[in-house]
Amino acid sequence: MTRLAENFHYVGAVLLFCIGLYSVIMRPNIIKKLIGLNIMETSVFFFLVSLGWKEGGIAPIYGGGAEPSRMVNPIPQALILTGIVVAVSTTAVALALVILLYRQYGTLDVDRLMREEELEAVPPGREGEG
Amino acid sequence: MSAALSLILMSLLVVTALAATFSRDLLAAVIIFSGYSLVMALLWQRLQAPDLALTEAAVGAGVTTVLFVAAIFKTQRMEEEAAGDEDEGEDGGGEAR
Amino acid sequence: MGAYRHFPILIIAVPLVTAVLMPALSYRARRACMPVAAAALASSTVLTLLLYRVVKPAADGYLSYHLGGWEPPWGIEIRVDFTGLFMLTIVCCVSLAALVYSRRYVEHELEEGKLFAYYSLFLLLSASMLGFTATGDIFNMFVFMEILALSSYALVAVTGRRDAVRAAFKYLLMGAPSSIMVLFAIALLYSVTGSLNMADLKGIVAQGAYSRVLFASLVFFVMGFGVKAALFPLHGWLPDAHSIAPSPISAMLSGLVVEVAAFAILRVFFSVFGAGASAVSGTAEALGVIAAAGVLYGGVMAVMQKDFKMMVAYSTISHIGYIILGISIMNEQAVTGALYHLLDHGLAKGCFFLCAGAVIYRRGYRRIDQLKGAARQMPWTCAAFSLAAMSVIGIPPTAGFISKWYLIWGSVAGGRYLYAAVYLTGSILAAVYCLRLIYYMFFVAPPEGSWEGEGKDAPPSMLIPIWVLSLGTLVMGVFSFVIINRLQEAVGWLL
Amino acid sequence: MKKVISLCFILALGILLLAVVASMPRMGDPQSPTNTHIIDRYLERAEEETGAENVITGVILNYRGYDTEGEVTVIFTGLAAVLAILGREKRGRVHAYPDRSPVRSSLVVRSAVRFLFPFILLFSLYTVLHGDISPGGGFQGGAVLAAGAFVLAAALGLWSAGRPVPPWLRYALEGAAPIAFFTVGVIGILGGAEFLTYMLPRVAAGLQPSLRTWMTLFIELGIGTGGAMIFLSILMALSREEGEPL
Repeated sequence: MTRLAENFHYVGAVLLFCIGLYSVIMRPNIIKKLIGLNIMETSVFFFLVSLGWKEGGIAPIYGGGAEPSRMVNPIPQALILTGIVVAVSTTAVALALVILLYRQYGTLDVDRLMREEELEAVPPGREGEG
Repeated sequence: MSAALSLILMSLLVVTALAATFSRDLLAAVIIFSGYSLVMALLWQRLQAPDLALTEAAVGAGVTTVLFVAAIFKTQRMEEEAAGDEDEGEDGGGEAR
Repeated sequence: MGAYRHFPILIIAVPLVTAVLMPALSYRARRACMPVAAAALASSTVLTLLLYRVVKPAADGYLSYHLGGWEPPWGIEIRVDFTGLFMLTIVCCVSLAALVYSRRYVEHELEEGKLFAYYSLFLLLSASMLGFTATGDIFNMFVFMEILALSSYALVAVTGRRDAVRAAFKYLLMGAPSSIMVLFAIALLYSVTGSLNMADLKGIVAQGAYSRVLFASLVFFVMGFGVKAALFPLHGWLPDAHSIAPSPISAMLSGLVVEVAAFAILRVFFSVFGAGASAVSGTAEALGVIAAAGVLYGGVMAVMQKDFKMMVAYSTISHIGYIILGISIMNEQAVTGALYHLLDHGLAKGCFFLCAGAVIYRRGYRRIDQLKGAARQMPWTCAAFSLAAMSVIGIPPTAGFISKWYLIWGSVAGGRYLYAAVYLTGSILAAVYCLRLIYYMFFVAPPEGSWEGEGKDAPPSMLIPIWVLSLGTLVMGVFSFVIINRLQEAVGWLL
Repeated sequence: MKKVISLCFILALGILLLAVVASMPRMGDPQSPTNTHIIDRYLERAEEETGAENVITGVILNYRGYDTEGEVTVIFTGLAAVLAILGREKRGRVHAYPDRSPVRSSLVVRSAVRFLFPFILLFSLYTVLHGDISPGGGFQGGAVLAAGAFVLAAALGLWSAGRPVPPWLRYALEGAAPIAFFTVGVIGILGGAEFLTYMLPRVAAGLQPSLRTWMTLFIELGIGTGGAMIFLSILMALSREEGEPL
């Protein structure tokens, strides 16, 4: 338990991860799902940043007499920079799909989309489609 | 660094995340999410990651939010009521067939 | 070594940069898009095949490329070992065939303004699979996985039809969280090892510290890649995405994308954690049960389908189960069989979807009962389909027979008789759904007016890729001795 | 039923993760694996080996340069995907404001944004060029520039935001970052070293550091402009009207 308290940053990240996952799985609205996705993603980034931190650490930038031994780990930060780009690209693609989906179905609600799917699953008269 | 301030910021994160998840107004949810990103950027700055804080503030709070807003204006602003079995959706997409 | 040294990066970078140039190219010369894309992929294929001269199935037979000249634990390494090279070859060949096939099919189906995006994404998809397979750095693997994922979401939706957009969105809603799980797994792994290089990680994991964190990391890896590989309970996105995407893309998704994810599970098991790690053996047990369930579920669902492409999609779920089951048995024969099944599956499923595409291109038929008498008009397509079907069932001279032989041999050698029975049942189910189709195509008279017509088979630019893949299953079956012993040797070093 | 299963799944995952957190090394422990395994070299030798005072820039462009190449390809893939799904916007046919409002935003907002934009531009340029000394770098600067352009778009309308960059230039610059990486990579191979090496053995020793500086700057500028243009193009495509021919 003491370790949980010491690692409270990680606990926060886990909590945010679960909130994000809840939003992705349980909220029927697509935009909500995407926000949840972003929350999940940032929670993992948060986890990684906390991982790189060191007690009494300073930002890993030379100049002004910064001692290398006190610098925090630069690797997670480099990874997250990549991760942020990935997250925003995924969001952009997802939003493009959302816009097209809304044009064609008129709804952002996944439950309704599923219902449409069931209606369409009966295929009379759509042999011609390729 | 003082743990107390981190704890406050983190509880703020959890609160904004929950608010973004449960708000019915999508635009509000997106703006709250933008606030979430800003808090996250602050926290990262405190964890000695200035590069990330800068990027998150620009990308998470800026670019992502604007993309979300653009998409919401192309679709609809309010979350639909829970789709029951006999609901009459205002758009009636499912019932039109 | 000489120039071979740079081949691994060129294999990946050339299609990648060609993809980036596509928009500009389409601006100046729209017709040149497809030939240029094909040239880029062909050069990757040639370089890959040339690598067989230097990469050997031995402990130090791999080719390691240090990007930027930084040695491995600090910099990123591309590591092409024999199993990786085998996978690279599959990716190159199947995607080249699908690209050649694309020209007629896609230019028939897509608006002209989207063609450049199609070819660009196609190249990004192939290049990312190559990078994903070849890399020796676990975070780099994630980056390429994201390129792969984003391009495949878009390619499913590229036609812009209602059902396509919905299928793509479903795919994204399962795929994006799974990517995050992989990222989390990488973070967990990093937290207790401090390294991202696979070879380095294997050494650290072997020391056995922090076993609980490592176990959680492995579970997240398996869940993440499991979604991408459409492992049985996580397969929800696959039937829609694979059956609704344009046929060459279906061939890529089914023949390669899910396979590459299965290969990633193999990589994580054997190259990152090492077969000896305690986390691996426990996870493998559970994975085996799930995969066996997937084999049966996919087979039964495939038998029940009425739509041609839907049937092939469910068959894919079944066959991914074969591969993962082979990996989870973890002995030399079974893993060799799983790797060989990657080849067989890539060729045969690619061929199936391309055949389905040819039928749709000529007639617009998708339902299985509409295929009655198809051989009257499209004998070549139907013959190629039958050959590939033999491989899917596992009838002797084909590659499918060899891989199933090894898989069953491996499960018997490992004392898992039940799994051997699962493999056999899967083959019987495959026989049911494939032979029904062959029977319909060749031996049932077509209903009035459905297949007479002008009697044209698919155009050559579609038939050639179909036949290349189809003959590939035969050639790799008859001449399996060329590679299978070396593959087994390589697996021996991997385990 | 399905909801209960999902909730149980989330809870189980959360508990698993908490158990994992409890058995992880203490956060901030200087002796934890992440702080001991391989990072000494990055922290102590990054400046001499990469020429960047900001270790993160050094890692991004040097030690893990290939990841960054992947990263810029990811955004390009994002753009290509958006274009494949929605199609490119047609000039003059995008609604002036992203929110379709026919009303212009108030004078105060417009003036404030007009006043602020040059500073945002300056800041982003500074971030790009000073990336190896202070926090920042190519992508950070590009993101700041894109965010600035988005503010302009929201207040003044999309075409005002896009006007400083003519469409043909924007289309040409979208691929700038991967192409810059590829160019530098191939120069590395031709210079007798590996892909993405900056210190080239075939170049006279005295010229090597300055060549490295120029190549780094080239890549940083590529990432910055490429990233900003891609974000702008994505916003334009998202705001495209339906039913418009491609």
